[in-house]
Amino acid sequence: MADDDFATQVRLAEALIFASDTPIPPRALTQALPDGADLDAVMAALQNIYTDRGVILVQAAGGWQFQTAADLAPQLKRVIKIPRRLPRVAMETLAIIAYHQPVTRAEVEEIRGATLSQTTLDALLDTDMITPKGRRETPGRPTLWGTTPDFLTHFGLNDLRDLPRREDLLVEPPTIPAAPADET
Amino acid sequence: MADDDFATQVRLAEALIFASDTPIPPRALTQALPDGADLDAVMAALQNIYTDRGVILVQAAGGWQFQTAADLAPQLKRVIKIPRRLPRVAMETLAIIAYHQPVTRAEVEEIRGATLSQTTLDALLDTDMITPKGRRETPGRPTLWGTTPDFLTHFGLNDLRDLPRREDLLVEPPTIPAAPADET
Amino acid sequence: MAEAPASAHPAPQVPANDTPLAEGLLLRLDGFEGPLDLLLDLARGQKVDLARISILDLVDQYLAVIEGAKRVRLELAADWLVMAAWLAWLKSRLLLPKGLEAADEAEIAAEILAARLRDLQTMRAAALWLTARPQRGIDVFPRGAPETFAETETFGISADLGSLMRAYMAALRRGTRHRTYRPARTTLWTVKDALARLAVLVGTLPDWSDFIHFLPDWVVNPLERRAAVASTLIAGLEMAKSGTVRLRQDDAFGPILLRRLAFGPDGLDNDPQDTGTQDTGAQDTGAQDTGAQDTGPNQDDTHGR
Repeated sequence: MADDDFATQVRLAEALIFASDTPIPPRALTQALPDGADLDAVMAALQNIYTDRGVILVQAAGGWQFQTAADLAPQLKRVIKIPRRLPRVAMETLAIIAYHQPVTRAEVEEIRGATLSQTTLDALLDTDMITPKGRRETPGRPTLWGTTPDFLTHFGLNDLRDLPRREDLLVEPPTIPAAPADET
Repeated sequence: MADDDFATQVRLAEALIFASDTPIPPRALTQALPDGADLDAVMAALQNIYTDRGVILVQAAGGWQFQTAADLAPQLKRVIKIPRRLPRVAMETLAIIAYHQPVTRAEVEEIRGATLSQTTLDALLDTDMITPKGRRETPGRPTLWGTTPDFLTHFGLNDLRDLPRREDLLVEPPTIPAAPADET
Repeated sequence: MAEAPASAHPAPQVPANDTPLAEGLLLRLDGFEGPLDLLLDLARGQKVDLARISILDLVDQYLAVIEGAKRVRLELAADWLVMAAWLAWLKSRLLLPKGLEAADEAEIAAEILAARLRDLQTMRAAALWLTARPQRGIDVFPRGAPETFAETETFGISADLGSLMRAYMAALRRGTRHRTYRPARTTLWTVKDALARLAVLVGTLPDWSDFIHFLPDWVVNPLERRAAVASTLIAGLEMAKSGTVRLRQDDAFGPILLRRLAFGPDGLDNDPQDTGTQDTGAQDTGAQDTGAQDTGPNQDDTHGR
């Protein structure tokens, strides 16, 4: 009986997460499971089932979601139409916003030593990965920018703390690896 | 080796069906799998994996797709509440009203460069995020529109002054019909 | 795998000798996003460890590139030349014997520059780290046909500030497309504007004040700010010529100070309290409430930039 209950709980969690295309927060899972269910145990069991599969269970932006396994990317890209990657400038701007948030546009420009083009700003806003986060209380009250949960989801991060520490970023050898080849 | 290959084929089929937004016809699967793969065997293996799971593999509309197990649906239904998405036109209109209030319908139309339907206006009124704010004392005495406190609450703003500055959104702000208050 | 003989260091891509590097660079300045970008590139070619770059060598390399570029193309953007001027100043100071105040100042400025380069490099690395991760919708995919357990309980509206902003920009862009072209209203601060503002403000200041304080406070974007600095400086010079104000700069690239001439050209004692200016409705802001005097000259290093 008890085993049956547990199996049903795992199936419920599986169905709920599988149905969604965005991460499901633990709160929603707790609500869906019967009172007194052990969410950690359920998720551990579920994760165990999805080891080595074509679809895997990951944590992103503080929630759970299924996504295709990364090693299948090359084969999937042949079939699935994918959007273009963000250009380098946009990626740099995004990195600066992620590390310095909340940050004003002027500060981003100062760090990059170059002005931010409308194209880049539009491209970033279009991805839903950045959003206004209030104003700085200084003269002119400039808008502050920060990243969204979509930013975390997009890069498979559970939390902003999953970003590498700044001091760890520069220890790599100075020869910059080429950006992953983009097959399209 | 052969087992490995077969396992990979099953994983690939699983990932493809999962990621696709429509049922995948057998023809497409054959194309995606390596030459000589035994599609029937692959699909049988995959279907086997998804026996008794929270999600099942079904054939529908001439293709394969995953579906939540029917017995779980009732329990999931309780849980999910879907916030309504405002249509694009309504969002644009709301944004213009927020930035240009108090503003007439004709002015909104001029800024958007498109007519504003009564349906859209009604939909916005339904959200309680906009409200009439008197009339402009010009011929025809058009109604002026503005946002409500509900608008602020919804977007997590304390004050209209907390909206991002226009100059932070646009590198070169286009010339906008002047704010109604100063002219006419 | 052939054993690489001796050399433990990975061979740098860029030759250590700066001359060929400079020549290679000068024709493709457009490939850089600005002076800082070029400096970082030069610095990376110089040393493995960004913490130990030689600012002096860097300055020489940058100046060589700019010098070379000027020979080829005359239209070199102001940014590049401003940076060149600042670096030349920095170099002259760095060459002074240690211990002199000016030399110490330059050391600090050099450290700040090195730190900025490190920051930029760090953010580049962060961008690469992000780029290398499997990205959703590009490398890994979520459920393509999400199931909603339909019973759409209309529970509020789903909309956030980000989508509101996107909607606003989309609306503006569409609106602009439909409208006939009108040249953008120029928002640059003209010399005339600056003269008018200076004339009003100068009367309110009792003592030497950094002319930066006379800039209109609404300018935020860099272009507008540069225009405002230039026109305010010209206005200041104009007024100095006509004897309304005095200008002072204690050292090169130091703050430019400005005060009203206590005795006007007509020899009258123009006490700051009562004159204001001739042609404007001189608000009689007493000198005590302007608050500008306590922010007067300062050692803020941004003045040099």
